[in-house]
Amino acid sequence: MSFTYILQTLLDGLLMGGIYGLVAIGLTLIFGVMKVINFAHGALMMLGMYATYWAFALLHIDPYVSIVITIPILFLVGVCFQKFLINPIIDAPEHNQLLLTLGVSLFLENIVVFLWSPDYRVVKTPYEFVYFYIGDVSISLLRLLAFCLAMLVAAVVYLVLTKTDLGKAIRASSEEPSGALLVGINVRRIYWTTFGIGAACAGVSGTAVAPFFPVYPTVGGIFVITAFMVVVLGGMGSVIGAFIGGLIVGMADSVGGLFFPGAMKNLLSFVIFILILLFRPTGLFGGSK
Amino acid sequence: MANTKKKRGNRGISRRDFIKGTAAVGVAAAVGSIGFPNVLRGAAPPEIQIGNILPLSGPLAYLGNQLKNGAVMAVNEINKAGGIRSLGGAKLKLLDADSEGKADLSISGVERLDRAGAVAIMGCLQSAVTIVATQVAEKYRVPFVVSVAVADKITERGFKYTFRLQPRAAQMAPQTVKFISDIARQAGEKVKTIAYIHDNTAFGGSLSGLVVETAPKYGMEVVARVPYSPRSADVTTEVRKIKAAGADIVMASGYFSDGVRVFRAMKGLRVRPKAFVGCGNGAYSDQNFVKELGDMTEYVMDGNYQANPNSPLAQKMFDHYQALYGQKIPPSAVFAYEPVYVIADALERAKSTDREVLRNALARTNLKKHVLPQGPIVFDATGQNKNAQIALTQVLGGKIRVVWPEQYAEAKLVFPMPS
Amino acid sequence: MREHQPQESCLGRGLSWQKWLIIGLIVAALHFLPWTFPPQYVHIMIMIFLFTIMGQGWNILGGYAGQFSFGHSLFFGLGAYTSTLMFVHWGLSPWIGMVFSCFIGIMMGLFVGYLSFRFGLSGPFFALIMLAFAEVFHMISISWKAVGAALGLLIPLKGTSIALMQFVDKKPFYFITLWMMIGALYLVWRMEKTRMGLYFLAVREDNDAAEALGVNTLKYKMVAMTLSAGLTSIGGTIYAQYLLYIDPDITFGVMNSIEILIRPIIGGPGTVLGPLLGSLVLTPLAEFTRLAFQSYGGVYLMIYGAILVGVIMFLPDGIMGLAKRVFYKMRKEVG
Amino acid sequence: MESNRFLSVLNVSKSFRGLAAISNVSLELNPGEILGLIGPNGAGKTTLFNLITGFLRADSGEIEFLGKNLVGLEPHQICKMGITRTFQIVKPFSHLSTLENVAVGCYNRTADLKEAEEKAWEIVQFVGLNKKALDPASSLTTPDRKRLELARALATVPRLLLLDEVMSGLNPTEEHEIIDLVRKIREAMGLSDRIVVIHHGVCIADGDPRTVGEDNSVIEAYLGKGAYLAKD
Repeated sequence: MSFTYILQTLLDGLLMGGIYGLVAIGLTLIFGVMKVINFAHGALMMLGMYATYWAFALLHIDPYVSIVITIPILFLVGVCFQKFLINPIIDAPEHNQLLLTLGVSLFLENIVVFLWSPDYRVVKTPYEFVYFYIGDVSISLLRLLAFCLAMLVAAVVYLVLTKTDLGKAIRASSEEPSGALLVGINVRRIYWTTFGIGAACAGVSGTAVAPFFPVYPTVGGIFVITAFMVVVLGGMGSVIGAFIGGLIVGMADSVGGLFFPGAMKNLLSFVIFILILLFRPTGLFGGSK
Repeated sequence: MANTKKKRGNRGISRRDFIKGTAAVGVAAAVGSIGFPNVLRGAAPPEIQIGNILPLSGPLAYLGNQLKNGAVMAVNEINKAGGIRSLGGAKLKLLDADSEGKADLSISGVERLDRAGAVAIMGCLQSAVTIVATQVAEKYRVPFVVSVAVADKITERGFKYTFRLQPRAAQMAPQTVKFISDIARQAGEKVKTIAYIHDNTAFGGSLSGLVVETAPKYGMEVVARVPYSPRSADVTTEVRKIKAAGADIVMASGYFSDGVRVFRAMKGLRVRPKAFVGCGNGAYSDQNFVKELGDMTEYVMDGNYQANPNSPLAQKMFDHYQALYGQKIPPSAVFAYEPVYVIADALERAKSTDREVLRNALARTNLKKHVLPQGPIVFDATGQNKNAQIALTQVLGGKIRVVWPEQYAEAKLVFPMPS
Repeated sequence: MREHQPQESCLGRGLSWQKWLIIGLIVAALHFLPWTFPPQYVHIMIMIFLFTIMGQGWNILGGYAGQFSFGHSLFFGLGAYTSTLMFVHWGLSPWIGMVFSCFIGIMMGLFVGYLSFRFGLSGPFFALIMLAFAEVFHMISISWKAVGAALGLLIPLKGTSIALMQFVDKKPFYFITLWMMIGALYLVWRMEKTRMGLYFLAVREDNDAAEALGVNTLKYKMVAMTLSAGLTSIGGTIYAQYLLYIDPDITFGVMNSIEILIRPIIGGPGTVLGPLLGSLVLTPLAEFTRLAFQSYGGVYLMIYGAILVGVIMFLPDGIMGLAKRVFYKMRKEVG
Repeated sequence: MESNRFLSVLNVSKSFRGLAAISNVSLELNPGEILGLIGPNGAGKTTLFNLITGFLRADSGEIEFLGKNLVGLEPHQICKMGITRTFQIVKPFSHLSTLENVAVGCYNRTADLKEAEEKAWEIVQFVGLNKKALDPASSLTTPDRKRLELARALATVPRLLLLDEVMSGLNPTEEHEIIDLVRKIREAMGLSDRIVVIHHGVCIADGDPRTVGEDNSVIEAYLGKGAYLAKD
């Protein structure tokens, strides 16, 4: 096993990890503010992929440009999801919320099967096979773009959370909902806004992978469990944690692939996940509550 | 020019899909209330019913529906041509059962079809589901003609009522290896090493195992055997192992979605063997693979169950499917199409809809007119199509063509792949 | 002094002889059913009974003790694999295999349970760690040759034999599952009346308050885990014998965990009859919607999802919760 | 031979993330007395309760009950030894009936269903919840929940009862009802009173039990904050 090979493996993992991080940011945001584990996150991501696909197939829009369509659509979906489904049961036990999102996920996946058939669809870009080489180490342009998109979204979400009034209100509602209510923050509005932002993040991650990943109704399932691991790893509610957690899981999967074949390659990240749950359930970047 | 034309065609279909699908909501809402099962009624059917268990929903619904299309087409053709003559022109009727790809659901599926009076059942695409379904069919003594399911186990259990047309894993994998050595010899190329990337399901696992076993007989060696999980998001690491192996031939097995992903990764990482050869690859024999990925799929080969392009019957089938569904018939649909004819042939000879008589007729099948690239369809004692043979296809000029064995070839193969 | 105390015990909830009679009649009627029902309905009944057994297993831990497991397929899979491997390799009777399955399931449950509860995992964190363990076993079973890897394991059919738990006919399975289900229901019903049963509920409702009142919450969670894992593992063994085939997806798959937990949730978590009611509603519903809408791919699962959402939103305590509310209201109006 | 020292807390400290919640608190409690522990919000009363009952582990110091060290024991073990607490924010088992709530406490001393049920009825009667005995706890009003909290604690047959802010969230009339109930408990147990004031995690006063014990308004004041009731 040469040095280049290991370097390449780490780089592959890093790039994929960016995507995991992006999926997880939305998830962690929703969890952080509403304490809801959103099982439908993968389905939202899938909707993002379909939005990109249809924009590409019908309107001939470049997949990366299509985020201008994906973001508002998914934001709206997220807002409706929160307002009509999550909000009425916001005080219910956590597992009921988890099951609700599971139901929504089943519903969304299968309405897509019904509407657009279960066919696999592929978004094809002219720059699909552009690769950069640094020595023997190669980098796919698509993955690099996806990674950059992930970084960009992470940065934007982070800045919104830390620098804007909205962000401050979100963080206040996350840490002390009743306190936030007292200082005049419309917590309900914050809830649906946050859910909208979370869903939009899922949508963007769908857009980011669509150019190199087939689009089909149950595609979200591939990402959603990984996203849970990332969220726990990074600390529930921590945006930076989610992004770095994503990179860690991406690299763990990649390195795991060197040692274990097939499905076993995820074993490494699962072991990390279990250990984190046990010894540091607040995650690597969450406060020790 | 040609290129832009192709693209427009592609997009046109997409738009049609979109509108068709979206409009279907309204229709379904209307039809849904009426569409309740009349399967449960009617003890003495005016038609001869044939059950068809397939994953019509769930992750493999895409393939399940292809198979359904093939079977439906065959039934319609037979009915149009006058039905089963020895039974007074009785018409065939297909009864669907959705397995969702789950083995336990196939149990109730077989039972329902048995109850509904199906004379025979076809199915089920996935080996696991088929293994369970044939078991239940055996119990109820319903003849079961396996359309697609590769696992050897299916016909190795001494079942009396299970028949299979499709070449099983133990036929498919060695034949593919043999064909590789044949074409290499013909081209005067030295092929010594194989790298095999496959999904870790029953499907890829058994095929790759057999290739590892048979390769040495033809002077070849599998230098890398890399399984991947169809559920994992990233297969780059696995593909790198294949690249690192630097083998003469890269073989691949898998379903469509992961097949596409793996192939894209291989192209991206510039894996450059003398040939990409699939073995029962869900992607490489699917015209959508070529349509979606375009030029890069040129010269990709696949050892797979196929129709025989030189058979006049197959030509008719091609045209018919093209007219109905706007594309070339995928091989999986061929193997849902032909069983209907095999059952019809047995019914003609049995002159009865009694399952026992039909079973015996099926066991004595010797069908010479068919669409497959093989000799007559004859079942051995286990119920396996004795002469089942795969064909090697290659993407040539954007079309998937049968190129080997020579007597079935419709185009001249290109080997090794020009770089 | 205790003028408000009714005659009947309020904690014990003993049944009047009339109720016993009704139950007896229903059970007796169930014994005639397989002769009058066509086999595919008998199959549905077997599935109802089987999933009631496993749902009851989940219910003890998730419904009563309030530890929401999202990975009960772990026990199901261990149960199915243990007895099957023993049968395939050593020809051991599945009845004995079932005992081993139960044992292995319990050991695994105690292991995961001790890790999680000792480290104070609860709520979504416990749900996720169960999911993670089930996934790890899914991975192992899919990759490990000795347990059949992705090909799964086929149980050779050797004809009707009670000792081998193999029957050409469905009726024996009907009775096995029926009586096991009755056993599971009885077990939980009895449990509900004991200190242990009340302690489970106390742990579910408020862990700290229970501790403060002298409940060894760790111990009782472990006890709940033991019962739960054991019952679900037994379900796995029967399922394997019934299907005569297992593979990683139908045993350790995520969807299987969902199938196990969804029934008690819909029927009413933390109630004796919840899992049965949930199964009675969901299993036939799934069968018939699949049948009715099979030409429209996806519709059936869409309905499944919508029902799940509806129940969570409008019947948060399941069907039994609704029944209890109605009953409580009626009692208020009468009394 | 019982030790004179019923409960003794010696130099106990506890800090969270470097912030001292309790530092070097010592107090002693004699059999048969009511000890009022008062201090402003955030003074560390609840933390002290949590330390005594085992919900938190002290960083340093010792806690002894009847000569046995409590540090390191689990809350349920401490309850078994005879120390029961109530919670400032009441924690009823919402889905269980009032009677079942109380029965959980009764089971601390018996595993027998009949015995527990009888005892539970007795206590429900004692705190005046008998009319609501079969209603789910979630349907109780705030003062009734406080009663229930007390009833459950009593059901464990404690030798030392720690009441954490039993009257927070109540209006004056409701407060009086609870005070009456606490008095009833005191009469039934035959107790006398003493006050300890705690501020910023430090003991600042240890009052004379007799003089304050006569004064109803003082009882009112400190019961409003937190109180020990102890019986030998």
